[in-house]
Amino acid sequence: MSSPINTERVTTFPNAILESTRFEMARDPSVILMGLGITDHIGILGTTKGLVDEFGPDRVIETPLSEDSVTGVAVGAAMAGLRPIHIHIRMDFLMLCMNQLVNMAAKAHYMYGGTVRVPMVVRAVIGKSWGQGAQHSQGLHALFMHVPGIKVVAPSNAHDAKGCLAAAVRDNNPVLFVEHRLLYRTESAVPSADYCVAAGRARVCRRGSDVTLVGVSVMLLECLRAAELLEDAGISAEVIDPIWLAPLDSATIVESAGRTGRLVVVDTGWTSCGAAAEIVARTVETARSDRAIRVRRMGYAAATCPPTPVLEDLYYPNSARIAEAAYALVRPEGPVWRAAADKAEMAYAQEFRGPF
Amino acid sequence: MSSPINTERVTTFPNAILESTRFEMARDPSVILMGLGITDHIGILGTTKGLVDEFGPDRVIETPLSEDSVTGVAVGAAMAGLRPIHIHIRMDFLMLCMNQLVNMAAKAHYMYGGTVRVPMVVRAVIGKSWGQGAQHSQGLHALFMHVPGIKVVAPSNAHDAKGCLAAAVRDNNPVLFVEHRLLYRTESAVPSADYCVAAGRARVCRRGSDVTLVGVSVMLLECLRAAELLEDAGISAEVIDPIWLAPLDSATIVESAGRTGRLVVVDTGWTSCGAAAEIVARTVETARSDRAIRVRRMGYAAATCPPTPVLEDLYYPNSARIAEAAYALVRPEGPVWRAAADKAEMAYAQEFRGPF
Amino acid sequence: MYQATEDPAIIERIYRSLRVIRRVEEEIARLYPSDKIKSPVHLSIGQESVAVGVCDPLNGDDFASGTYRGHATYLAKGGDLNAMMAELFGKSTGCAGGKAGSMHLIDIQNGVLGASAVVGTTIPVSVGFALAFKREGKGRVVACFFGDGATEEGVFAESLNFAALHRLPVLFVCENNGYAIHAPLSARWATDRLRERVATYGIPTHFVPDSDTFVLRDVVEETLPELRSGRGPVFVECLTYRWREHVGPSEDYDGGYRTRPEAEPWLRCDPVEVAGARLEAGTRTRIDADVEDAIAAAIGFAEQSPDPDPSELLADVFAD
Amino acid sequence: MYQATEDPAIIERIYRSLRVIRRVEEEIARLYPSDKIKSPVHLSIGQESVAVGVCDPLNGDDFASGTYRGHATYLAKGGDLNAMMAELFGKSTGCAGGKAGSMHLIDIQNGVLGASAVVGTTIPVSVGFALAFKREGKGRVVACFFGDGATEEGVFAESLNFAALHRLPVLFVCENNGYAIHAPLSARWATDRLRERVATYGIPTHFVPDSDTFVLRDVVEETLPELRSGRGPVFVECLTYRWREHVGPSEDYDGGYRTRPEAEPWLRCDPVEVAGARLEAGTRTRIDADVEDAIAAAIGFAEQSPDPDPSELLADVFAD
Ligand SMILES: Cc1ncc(C[n+]2csc(CCOP(=O)(O)OP(=O)(O)O)c2C)c(N)n1
Ligand SMILES: Cc1ncc(C[n+]2csc(CCOP(=O)(O)OP(=O)(O)O)c2C)c(N)n1
Ligand SMILES: [Mg+2]
Ligand SMILES: [Mg+2]
Repeated sequence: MSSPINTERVTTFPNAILESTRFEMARDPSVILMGLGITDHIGILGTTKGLVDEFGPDRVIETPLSEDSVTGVAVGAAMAGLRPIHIHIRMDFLMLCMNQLVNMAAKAHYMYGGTVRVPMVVRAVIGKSWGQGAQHSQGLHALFMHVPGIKVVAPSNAHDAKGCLAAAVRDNNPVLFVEHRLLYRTESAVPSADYCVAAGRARVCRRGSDVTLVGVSVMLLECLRAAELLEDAGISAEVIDPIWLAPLDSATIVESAGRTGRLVVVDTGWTSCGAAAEIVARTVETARSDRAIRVRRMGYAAATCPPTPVLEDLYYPNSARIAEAAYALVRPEGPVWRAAADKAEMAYAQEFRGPF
Repeated sequence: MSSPINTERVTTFPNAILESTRFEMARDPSVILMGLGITDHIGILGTTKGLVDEFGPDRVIETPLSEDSVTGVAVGAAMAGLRPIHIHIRMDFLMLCMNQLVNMAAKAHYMYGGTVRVPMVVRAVIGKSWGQGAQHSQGLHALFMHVPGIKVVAPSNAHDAKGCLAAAVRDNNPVLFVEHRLLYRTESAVPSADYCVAAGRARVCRRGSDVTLVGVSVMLLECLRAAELLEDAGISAEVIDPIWLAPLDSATIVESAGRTGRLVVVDTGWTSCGAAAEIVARTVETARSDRAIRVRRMGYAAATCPPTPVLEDLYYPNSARIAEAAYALVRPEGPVWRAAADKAEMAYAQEFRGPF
Repeated sequence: MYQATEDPAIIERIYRSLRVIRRVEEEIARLYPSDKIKSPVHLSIGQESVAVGVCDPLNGDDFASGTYRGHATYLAKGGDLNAMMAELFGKSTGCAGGKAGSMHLIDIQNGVLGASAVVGTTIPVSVGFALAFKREGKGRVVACFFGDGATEEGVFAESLNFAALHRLPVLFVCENNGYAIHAPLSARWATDRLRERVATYGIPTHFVPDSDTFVLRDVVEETLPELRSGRGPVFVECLTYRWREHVGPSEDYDGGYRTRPEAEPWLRCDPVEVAGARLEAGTRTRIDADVEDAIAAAIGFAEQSPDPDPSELLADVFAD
Repeated sequence: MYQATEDPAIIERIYRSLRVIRRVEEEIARLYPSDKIKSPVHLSIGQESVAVGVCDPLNGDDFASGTYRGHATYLAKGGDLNAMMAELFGKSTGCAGGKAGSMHLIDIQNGVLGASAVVGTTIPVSVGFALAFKREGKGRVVACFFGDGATEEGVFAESLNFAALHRLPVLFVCENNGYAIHAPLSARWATDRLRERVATYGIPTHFVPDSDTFVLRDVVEETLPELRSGRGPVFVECLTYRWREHVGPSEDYDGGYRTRPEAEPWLRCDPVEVAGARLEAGTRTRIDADVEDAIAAAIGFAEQSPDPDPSELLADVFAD
């Protein structure tokens, strides 16, 4: 996927994160990093590589396996004026620090009457493929969208990863920064200069008139491909990247869905009480027309993630199934249509191999 | 509120829970209780009172302040054949044991290929009033509705409390049993015999034709009162108690909303990615009509709960505001209508006083 | 024993602080039935010496974290009395504009970093403040208060390890009153070897078995240079006793979980009386009068303050 | 030292167990590049003695919990080899029908209670099994395996307290290989006084500094009567060393976080060799051949087994 902004330089998703982190740390001495594995030779898949040498172990803090207390430490450090970035190699581990995130980070500014702020970033990677299974593959961002006081962002490309991370670090609130493991293989045009991708603004990535596809994180790529598949079938799909899930730019989505009359929301997470439920509910609540907007949510199957490839394959939405769902919304009476399998599989997923 | 089943005996919500617990413990020696304060003279507001004397400290286990490990202990004990009921005096504390609930309890049966089961009940009380504020008032059931493998039930009256608890204890899966503190003052007709209120079935509590009101837990009472207020304004409201949030009986709701064309879902929790979002999304996804169903979600204000009475009052939905929202859906062009304040306030809320 | 404890200025200061806390909480108990305070209150009556002994030797720009039983910590650290009373009354002039209630008192200006109603939550948060203070390099310290129950939460162990590993300036203060709500230690602790356990992290530990204000003050004062110098955290266990019920204004010796005879030894060495007895009668009378004036003024301030504006409901969900 | 370690039957059994684990994991490493195993694998090559030494004296109906690095625990406790291999291949005949992968091996029939990919998660779960066993009253015990990293999670401290408080039959086994992924103990532990800390819960502790299989076996055998009698949990710390990379089939001494010289002493006292050297050559050859046959059969079983049916995707989300 190419970035909407045309520049010469192309770089990868993890490089964009590394670059943004380095820039923010150099710019603002109050930015610190904390996490497990952030100082080793892998450096969170390259995103923290070399930073401990550059900024020292006082600012790049390798931590024990103590997610709950380290999150509390980040909250306290943030209240005291620092800007911690706390990194989790899997989003599943956030379940260990929900108390600090939900009961403290999200609430401190409000419950203390605005007398403190909690400017911290929680980076969390959603795992996928190679049988990572039940506890290393969850997209749990919806749990945080439920709680007022915490922002959630899920960039779908390197350009936005850089700009959203800068925005997150400079934000005076806790921000959950969601990274999908499969995006680490993607590249896009990324300006060398620093810039922010501001909170609360979605991007229309492709114009269309028959159906609106909203794709969260890596699912945006699948939606873009689905739009190509649909084009072959004579259906014009509009594709929207919400980028920020909280605050959510529902206006852009409502406008589009109101125009196309059909909305497919595809998440890299479960649908029940998920991001897709919120986007759908917000859309139909706001829409003013008397004509029903036909909607469809897609996400993980309503099950724990199975590692075996045959089931894992069925577990996730993909471009073919998205296209077919959109087709069915547009032509509910028509015969069932199948997307061309050979065109549906995407390079970033094919190339992915091995547990890391 | 009176129960749909007409019997002679009337009892309170906490008594119904106590009675059901005692019955299940007597019936099945594998049922055990765990929690903080379950053996003291208060006995979780009466719901565990006397049980330690009756069943002994080996089955009624007072625990340290260690929610995470005690939940893990419950999971392990359940896998090994016991049926633990783990009790939390505030739902907010569940944030300390999300790892065990989300990553283990909800997943064990599936990720272990069906070779183990986790029959456990987590009882959690939602606090309200008397300035309990930020961390003692959250309704966080939606976080669990998001995760496959865990059931969620939120009875709105003593009759269902008894029957749902029996169903939960006998269920071979983890069940989150949501109790609202304000319901502890309510009474209803409760048969002395044992019975189950089965998972996945909603109840239509009042028939109507203009608008469907769905109320979760204590909000069902507010919806019933709202229906009376609406009746005075010439609007006929149907009122549905979902009872079980997961599995959710969406068929009953979809049928009703399809018929009335208007749906107000009122939750005792936040709306973003909440139970209300799910109910709305499920309804519009399933509904087949071309005419839009007008929908409205209500729940906690999108903020942390403020303890000061003037703000707390605005924080929660109440019968007047529900009625006004429903009115606006039914008569969108008409002049704004205000519900009679004197009729709107409800006895159970007026009587409530003191933090416990 | 330190010279300081013979210093009349310090004795006066300590007595005043103890007396303020005691009388404020007695007034809260008195007012409670009026429903003017619509917030659960966890009184520390009987336990004041822990907060006062620890906070007295701290500097104004040092910090302390409290718990939901936090009136004593807040006041001992120098939190504003008017703002506290207004907060309990839910007024816009409260220390958090009515959004904290009794359980989340905060006064950043005076080094009160907040409190949590979820037991143990502020322990790592205090460590985080200490991390920031260590980087700042000015020698500021954080006193982190928590109950015996909080030590059962896993986050306590994690926080000890983190603070010791990074040699952070935290004074961990365990207010061991023997109960978590109504559950005694014996129902919750496998052994009472808490200090020994904490010491295995390389953390120096202290024990004040009666929480005598002056002894505790000396212990803390003695550790401060070490704390400020960056050698790492220190732990103090203070045995103390809660005179009133867990939450609410009353006594509960008839609850069945404890007896008045158990309380007697503690009631006899009332920390307010112990400190008061060290003052000349005139001084004490003068301080008492001052204290009453301050409390009356605070109640008046709270009563006359306006309620928050309804627009406050959605203000400060996010910081700008 | 116990008589048992001189018993040829035990030595044979132990060697066979060590050899199976070693060879199974070597085969996994060999097969890995073929992509037949689509699951992250955390090999315990070099660490086999901990699982084998602990599990050998256990009864069939005792239980053991493993971690994501759990092949050794699973096999040492008697988990079915065919079912394990099929699980790694993602087949319907796997111990969890392809829904566990390498990280969640389970075999309830043979006392393997499961494993978790979230560090520390199975510690309280094991304690829960022990609670059920105590109620059952048949003297069954649970061996709970975890790494050095897991001891940093708060749930470890909570679980020790709970198990000690209720005197539950858990044998806590810390496999201390000095690293959590690539982070050494020095980056994570304030001190190395772990056993001393555990002892403060009133839990007897043991230390096996080289994880010698036979010594460890004796230590465990000696504690079993105590564990079965209801006196409460026991803790063993076993120093050991991971020969391969944290996850995946290869070595990583060039990663920069550790050196081959650091590994040398461990490589020299290879537990498989140490046990093998105690056997007559003929016996060893026979066992080795048996082991190869069993592994070849297991791989054949896995390869020939069918994939799960697509309908399995939504099966077993809920138990009936
Ligand atoms: C995590 C958590 N669990 C349970 C509770 C309920 N609770 C409120 S206060 C309390 C007792 C805490 O005891 P301790 O830490 O000794 O403090 P004390 O009240 O004695 O001052 C409990 C269990 C809570 N607030 N938070
Ligand atoms: C709660 C949690 N935090 C972080 C991780 C990432 N992680 C996977 S294995 C591992 C190291 C654990 O070390 P240890 O317990 O010593 O076990 P070892 O791998 O050395 O056998 C870490 C940090 C995880 N899986 N779970
Ligand atoms: Mg206490
Ligand atoms: Mg290790």
